[in-house]
Amino acid sequence: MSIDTAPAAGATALDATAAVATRRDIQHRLLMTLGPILAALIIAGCILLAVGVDPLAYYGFVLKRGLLSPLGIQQTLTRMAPLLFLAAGLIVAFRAGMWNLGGDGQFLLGAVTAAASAPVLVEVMPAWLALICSFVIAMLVAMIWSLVPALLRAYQGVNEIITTLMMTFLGTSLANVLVKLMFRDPGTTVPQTRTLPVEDRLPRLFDTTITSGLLLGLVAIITVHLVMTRTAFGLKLRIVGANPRAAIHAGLGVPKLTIAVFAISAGLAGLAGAVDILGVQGNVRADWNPAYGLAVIPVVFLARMNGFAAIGFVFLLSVLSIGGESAARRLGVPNHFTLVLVSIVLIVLALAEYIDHRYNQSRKA
Amino acid sequence: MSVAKRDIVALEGVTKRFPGVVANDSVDLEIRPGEVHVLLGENGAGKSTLIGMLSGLQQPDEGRILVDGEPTAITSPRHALALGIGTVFQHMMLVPTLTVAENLLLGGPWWQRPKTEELEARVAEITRTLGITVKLHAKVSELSLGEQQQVEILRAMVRNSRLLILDESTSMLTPKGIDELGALMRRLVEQGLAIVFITHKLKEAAAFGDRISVLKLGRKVGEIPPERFRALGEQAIISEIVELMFGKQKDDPEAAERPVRTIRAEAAPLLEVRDLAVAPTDDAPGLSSISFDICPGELLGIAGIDGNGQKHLAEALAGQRATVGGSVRLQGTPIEALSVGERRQKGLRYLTDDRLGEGTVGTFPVSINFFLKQVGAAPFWRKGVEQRAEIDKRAAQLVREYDVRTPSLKTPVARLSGGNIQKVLLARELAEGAKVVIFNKPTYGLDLSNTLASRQRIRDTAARGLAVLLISTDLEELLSMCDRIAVISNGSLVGTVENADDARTKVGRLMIGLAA
Amino acid sequence: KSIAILTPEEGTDYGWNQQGIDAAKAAAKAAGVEIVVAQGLGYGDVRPTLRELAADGASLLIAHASGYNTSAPEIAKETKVPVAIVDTPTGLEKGLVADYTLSGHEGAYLAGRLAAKMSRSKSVGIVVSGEPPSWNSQSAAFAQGVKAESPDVKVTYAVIGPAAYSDAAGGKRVTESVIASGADIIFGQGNGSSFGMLQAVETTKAGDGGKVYFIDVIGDKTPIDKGFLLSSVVWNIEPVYAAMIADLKADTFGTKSYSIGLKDDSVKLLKTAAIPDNIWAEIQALREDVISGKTKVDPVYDAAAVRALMTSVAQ
Amino acid sequence: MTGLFSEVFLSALLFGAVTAAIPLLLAGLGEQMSEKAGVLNIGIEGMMLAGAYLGFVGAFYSGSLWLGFLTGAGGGVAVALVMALLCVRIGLNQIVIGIALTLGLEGLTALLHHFQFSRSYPRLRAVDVTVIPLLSDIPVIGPALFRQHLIVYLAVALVFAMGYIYRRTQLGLNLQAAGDKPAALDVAGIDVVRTRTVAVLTTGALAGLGGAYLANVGAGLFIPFITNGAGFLGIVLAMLARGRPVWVLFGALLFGVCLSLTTAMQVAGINIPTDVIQMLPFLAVMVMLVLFGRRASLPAALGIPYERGAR
Ligand SMILES: Nc1ncnc2c1ncn2[C@@H]1O[C@H](COP(=O)(O)OP(=O)(O)OP(=O)(O)O)[C@@H](O)[C@H]1O
Ligand SMILES: Nc1ncnc2c1ncn2[C@@H]1O[C@H](COP(=O)(O)OP(=O)(O)OP(=O)(O)O)[C@@H](O)[C@H]1O
Ligand SMILES: [Mg+2]
Ligand SMILES: [Mg+2]
Repeated sequence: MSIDTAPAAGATALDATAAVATRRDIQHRLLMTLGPILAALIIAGCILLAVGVDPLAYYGFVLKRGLLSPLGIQQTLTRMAPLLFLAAGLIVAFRAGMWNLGGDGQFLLGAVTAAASAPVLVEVMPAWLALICSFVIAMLVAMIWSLVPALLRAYQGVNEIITTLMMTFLGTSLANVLVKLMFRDPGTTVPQTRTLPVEDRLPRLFDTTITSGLLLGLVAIITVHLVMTRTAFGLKLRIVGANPRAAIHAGLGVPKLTIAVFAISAGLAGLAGAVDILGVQGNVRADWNPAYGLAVIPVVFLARMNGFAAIGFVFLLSVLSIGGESAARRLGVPNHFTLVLVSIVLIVLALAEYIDHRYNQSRKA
Repeated sequence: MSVAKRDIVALEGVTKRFPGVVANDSVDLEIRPGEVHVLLGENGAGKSTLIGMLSGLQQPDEGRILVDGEPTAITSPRHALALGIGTVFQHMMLVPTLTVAENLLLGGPWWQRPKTEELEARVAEITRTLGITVKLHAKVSELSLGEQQQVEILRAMVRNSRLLILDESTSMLTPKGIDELGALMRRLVEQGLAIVFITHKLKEAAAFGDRISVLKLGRKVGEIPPERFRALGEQAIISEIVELMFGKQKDDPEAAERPVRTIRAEAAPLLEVRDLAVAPTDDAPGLSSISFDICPGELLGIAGIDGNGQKHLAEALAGQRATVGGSVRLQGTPIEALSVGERRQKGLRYLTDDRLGEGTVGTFPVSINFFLKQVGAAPFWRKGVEQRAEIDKRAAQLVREYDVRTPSLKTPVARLSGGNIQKVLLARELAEGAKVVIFNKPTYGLDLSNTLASRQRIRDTAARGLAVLLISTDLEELLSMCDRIAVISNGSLVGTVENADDARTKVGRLMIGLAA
Repeated sequence: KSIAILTPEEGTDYGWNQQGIDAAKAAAKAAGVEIVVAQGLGYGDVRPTLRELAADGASLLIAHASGYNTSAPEIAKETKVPVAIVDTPTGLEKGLVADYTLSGHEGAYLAGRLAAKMSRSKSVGIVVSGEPPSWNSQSAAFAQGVKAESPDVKVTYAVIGPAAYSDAAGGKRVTESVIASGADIIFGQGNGSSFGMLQAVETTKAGDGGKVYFIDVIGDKTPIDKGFLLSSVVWNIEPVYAAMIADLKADTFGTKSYSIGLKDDSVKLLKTAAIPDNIWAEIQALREDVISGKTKVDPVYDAAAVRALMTSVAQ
Repeated sequence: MTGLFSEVFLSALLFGAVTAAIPLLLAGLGEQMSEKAGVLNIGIEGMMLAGAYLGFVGAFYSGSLWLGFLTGAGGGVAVALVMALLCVRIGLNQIVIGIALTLGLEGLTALLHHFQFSRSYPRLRAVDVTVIPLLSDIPVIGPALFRQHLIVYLAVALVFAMGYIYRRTQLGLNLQAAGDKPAALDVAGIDVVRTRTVAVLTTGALAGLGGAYLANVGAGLFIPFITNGAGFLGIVLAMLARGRPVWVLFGALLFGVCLSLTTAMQVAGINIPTDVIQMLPFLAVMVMLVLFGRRASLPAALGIPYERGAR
C-alpha cells in the first residue's frame, strides 16, 4: 500500500526525447490496461459460455449499449458524475494514508440532505442558488458525519477502518430514519423525500441527457489531483500519508491535517450524493443505497491514486455497469453477472500491474 | 593447511546483482573455525548482501557456497540455521510485541507448546559462560537497543551455531559493551566456533580480528591472513586497511586533532535549558531537571549509554515531545511554548538519528526531502503552489554543496545510501537561518569517509558561531569534537566535563555511575 | 407495438416481481403485442434502462416498483413514451402517465378474518421485512380483520429490519420469536426473507405442539409448499395491464388510476386444503360484504400509523 | 411489560440472539487470525457467501448438515486460496483483491442460485439439536443456550481453542510474529508466506463455516446476498477484539442480543421505528470506541505484503 509519487516526477520533462519517452509510457500504460481487460473479458466469457450465453453477443451489447450508441454513452457519462466525486474523496484520504471506508454513509447523508433541502430552497430563491446551497449543506453534513472518526483518529489513534465502517452502518440507518421520519414527502404514500422538479435540477449538457454533474465531477477530481500533487497543502497530506513520523518531525500539525483529510474526503462523498440527487435522481427513497463506494475503492487503488487514471477507470466501470445491465437483459442472464465481470476485471488489472512491475525490475537487473 | 582448520564455509566467485547495482562481484571468502573473520568495507560495499546469502535470505546469481567442503545451495533461513549458521543482522530482527523468551523460542515446530523450561535452562547455561544477563520475560519493546542486541547474540548461541555472523553489532554498544563483546568473541572462537564480524570501526577490527577481508564496490580488494595479522601491530594493520579501502596512505584517520577554538567567555549563551522535565515512556526513562547552556561557537556533547533519555532530550528541545516542566531559551527568548515549526523559524534545528524513520519520506524524491520542514514557504511555494523550478534549482545547489551522490533529484531518497541520506539531512538542517543545532548520533551507521565528512560539517557549524549540541554514544567521537561533555544517565545529567586531557576517564567514570 | 415491464428483482420470487411479469406477459399476449421484460434492475437508477427501452420502440413502459415512480414520469416526458407507475394516484397525466396503486388490503382483511378463525392459540403474527406502503396497508388490514373477527385474538407485529429484503436468516429468526410468543399463524411479507419465514413455519412447532401456518401475499407459493401454506392474498395484475393497453389504444391512457380488489378477483384469497370448507364458506360471505360495501376496509399506508395501530391492537 | 414475556418467548429471543451471533463469531474469529498474521482480509464477505452457497448445496443434496458445513468451509477455503495466492504469495493489494472477491462472489452465487434454485427455493429440514443434560433444564437460559446444534458448542469451544493457540503454542507465536515483524519470523526459520497462507486459509474455512451456518441453520435455505454485510461486521469485531478471541465472542453476542432486542421491543408493542432500533448495536460500539477508544493495537505489518530481502 505504498503511495506512488511517479506523477510528481516526469512532469517537468519537456525536451524531445522526454516527450517520446512520455508517449511510449502512455502507450505502455494503455497496453497494460486494455490487455488485461481483454483477458478479463475472455475469462468472464467462459463463465457466460458455461451458462449457455454467447459471450460475443454479450460483449457486443455491452459495447454498443455502454459506449458506442449515443444513448449508451450519454448514460455512461451521467453515471460517472457521483463516482468521480467519490473517487476524488478517496484519493485525498488514501494519499494521506487514511482508510476512509465510510464513503457510503457519507454519500447517503449528503444525498438525503441535498434531497431534503433543494425542493424547499427552490421555492424561496433562484434555482441556481438553491442548488449551490444544497451542495454546501450536503457537503457540510457529510463533513460533520466524519468528525467522530476524524477526532478519534487524530487525538486517540483509534483505527479509522473500524470507525468509518461503523459510521457507514450507522449513516445508512440514519439516512433511512431521516427519509422516513423527517423529510418525508407528505404528498405520497411512498416513503421518499420531496422531489426536485426536473427543470430545477443541474442543467443537462447541450442537447443530451448527460448531466452537468459530470463536469463538476471532472473538475473535482482534477482539482484534487492538482492540489495533491502541486501544492504545499497536498504535499503536507502526502507526507502524513507516506510517513506520519516524518510529518511530526517536520512540525506538521498532524491532528489538524487528519481532521482536514477526513473533512475533505467526506465532503466530497457528500457532494457525490448531492450531485446524484440534484443532477439525476431528484429525490431519495427510503432504503436506497447504491453502494457505489465499495466499487470505487479498488478503482482508486488501481489508478494508483492518480486523478487522471481514476477518470479512466471510473469510465470503464460505468461502461461495464450500463452496458452490462443492457446486455444481461437482452440475453437473459441475471443482472448479477455484471458484478462477476467487474470483479474479474479488477483482479486481472491488479495482476497485470504486478506482472508489469516484475518485468520492469528484471529488465533493469 | 592443517586438517583442523578446514573451512566451515567457503565462497567461490559469488556474484549478486540488484537492479542497477552489482552488490557482490565474484567474491571468494574462507571462514574457519577458531577465527574471527572481520569484513570491512564502505557503506554499500556489499557486506550485508554477502551475509544475506550465507543466511539464506538471498541466493547468489553466480558462484557457489561450500559448507564443510560440499557445494550447498542455502535456500532459506531455516536451511542456514540447520547448517549451523547463526546471524545477528544489521537491522533488529526481534518481534517487539513478544517477550525475549518468546523471541528465542520462535522457529520451533508449529504444533508444539513452546518449551520454555528447556529454554530457560539453556539460557542460564549460556549466559553463565558469557557473563551476560537477559530479562527473559520482558517484552522486547521494553528493552534498550543494546539489550536487544544482546538478545540477538544470545539467540544465535541458543541455536548451537557453528558459525556466528555479527553484522555491525557494536554500533549500539558502549565502549565497555564493545570490549565485552570482543572478549566474548575470543572465548567463542576458542571453543571452536567461526565468527564473521562486520564493523566500520577499524580499531575494533584490529583488536578483535584474526583475519580481515576488505570489500570495495562489491569486490574483495584484499585480505590480511592470520599469520600476517599477528605479525603486524595495530597501527600497521589500520594503515594497511585504509590503503586497501581508500587506496591512499593515511595514518589513523579518526585521530583528527580537535581544533583549538576560542569561545569568547563573555558571550551570552545561545541556548539556555533549565530544569527540563519529560514524562517517561515505555521505551525510555523520563527526563528530570536537565539544565545546561551552550554559547555561540560551542560544541556541547551528551555522552551516555543508549536509551538513557537522549532521544527524549532532543525531541523535547525540538518541540516534538511534550515537556512537563522547565524552560528553554534561545537567544534569551523563551521557546518552550512554541511548536516545532516556530522553533525552527527561530533558528533551532534538530538532526534526527532516525534518517528513514522520521528524517525523510523514503518514497519522495531527493529534491522534496530537502524542504520537508519548509513546506509552503517562499520561494519554493507561492500562494501554496509548488514552484518546481525554484525547488530544483535550490536542491541542485544543495546537492553540489553537500556532495550528495544521487542519480538524480527525482530519485526516491530511500534509494540513496545511508551516508548520502545523512548529507541530505545535514543540508536541510544547516541551511540558512540556523542558530542552534542538535545532532543526534550523526555518524551512526556511516562508513569512515562519510563519518569524517559529517564530523567536519559539524565542526564547521560550530566554527560559524552556532551553538551545537552533539548527542552520541561514541565516546571517541565526542572526545574528538566537543568543548564540553555532559553525561546523561537514566534521564538526568550526572555531570559535565571540560574536554581536557583527563576527560576520557572522567566521562567513563560518570557513565558507569561513579563521581567524576 | 410492444410493451415493456421493469422490475427490481428477478421474476422468480413467487411474489411482486413474478406476478407483475407474468401478468404483463399474459396481458400482452391477449392484446397481441410484444413484451419486453427488464428484470433484476435493483432499486437504484433505472433511467438508463427506461431510456433504452423507449428508444427501442416500446409503446408502454410499466415501471413495476414504487422506487421507479420518480424516474419513470420524467422519462415519459423526455421521450414521450407512456409509462405506468405504482402508488402515485396524484401523478396522472393524459397520454403519458398512468398509475396503478395495488393494494391487497381487502384480501388481507379477509386473511385476518381467516387467521382469527383458525388460530388455535388465539394469537397470530405479522412479520415483514420492511415497511413499504403496499405492505403496510395489508398489515393494517390483516390486523383489522383479526380484531373484527375476534377482539380476543392477539396480534404480534415484527419488522425484521431496514433493507432486510434478502435477510432470510433474519426472517427465520424473527418468525421463530413471534411463534414463541404464542402465534400459530404467521402473515408474512418479504421478498427473499419470506422464504426464511416459511422455513421457520415449517421447522417450528406452535405452543400446543401443532403446526404453524403461513399466510403469504401477492404470489402463490403452492408449487413450493410443504403443507404449511394456509392461504395467500393473491394479486392478479393482468386486468390492470389489459385495461392499460385498452386505454392506450382508445387514447384514454393516463386519465385514470387502476387498482385491484376483491370485486373482480384481482385480489383473492387462495384456497388451500388446509382451510376447512365451512370456514372457507364464511370467508366467501365476508368477501361479499366487502364487495358490497357493507364492510369497509380503509387502507393505511403510513408505517408510523401501522405501528400505532399495532400497538393499539396488540393487547 | 413482564406479563407479555413468557418464558418460552424469552428463551426464543435468546436462542435467536445466539443463532444470529454464531456466523458473526466465526467470521470474526477467522478475520482475527488473518489480521494477527498481517493480512487485512476484506474479502471475508465473499468467503462467507461462498460458504453459504456451497454449504447449502452440500447439505441439501446430501441431506447431512455436517456435510454441508464441510462443503461450506471448503467453499470459504477455495476463495481464501485465491486471496492467499494473490495477496500473500505475490503480494497484490489486499484491499483491491478483497473487495473484488466480495463483489465477484456476490454476483457468482446469485447467478448460480438463479439457474439452480430460483424456481424451487429448496429448504432444509429442521435442525437437530444436541441437548446438554441438566443445564438445558435451567429456565429461559437452558432451552436457549443448551439446546443448540452441536456446531454451536464447537464454535464456542473454538473461541477458547483459539485463545490457547495464540497464547500457548508455537503457531501462536508464529502468527503474531508474521503480523508484527515478518522479517524476524523469516530469519527464525519459519516461512512467512506459508504462515500467512495458513492463516488466510483458516479464515476462509471459518468464514465459510459461518456462511454455511447462516444458510443452513440460520435461514435453512440460500438466497442471493444472504450474508447482508455479516463479513464486514466480522472485520469490525476482529479489530475491536484486539487479538483476543473472547472479545470476538462478546462482540458477536452483543450484536445478536441487540437484534433480538429489536424483536422484543416490537413484540412488546413499543412504537419505535425499526431503523432507530437497528442502529443500537452500532451506536453501542461507537460509544464504546469514543469512551475507551485507546489506540487499537493493530499488527505493525497489517496489510503489507512480505517479500524476503526487500528494502
Ligand atoms: N533499492 C534500490 N534500488 C536501486 N538502487 C539502490 C537501491 N538501494 C540502493 N541503491 C543504490 O545503491 C547505492 C548504495 O546504496 P547503500 O544504501 O548500500 O549505500 P551506502 O554504501 O550505505 O552509502 P554511503 O556510503 O553513502 O553510506 C546507492 O547509490 C543507491 O543509489
Ligand atoms: N534488496 C536489495 N535490493 C536492491 N539493492 C540492494 C538490496 N540489498 C542491497 N542492495 C544494494 O546492494 C549494495 C550492497 O549493499 P549491502 O547492504 O550489502 O552493503 P553493506 O556493505 O552492508 O553496507 P552498510 O555498511 O551500509 O551496511 C548496495 O548498493 C545496496 O544498495
Ligand atoms: Mg549503508
Ligand atoms: Mg550492511
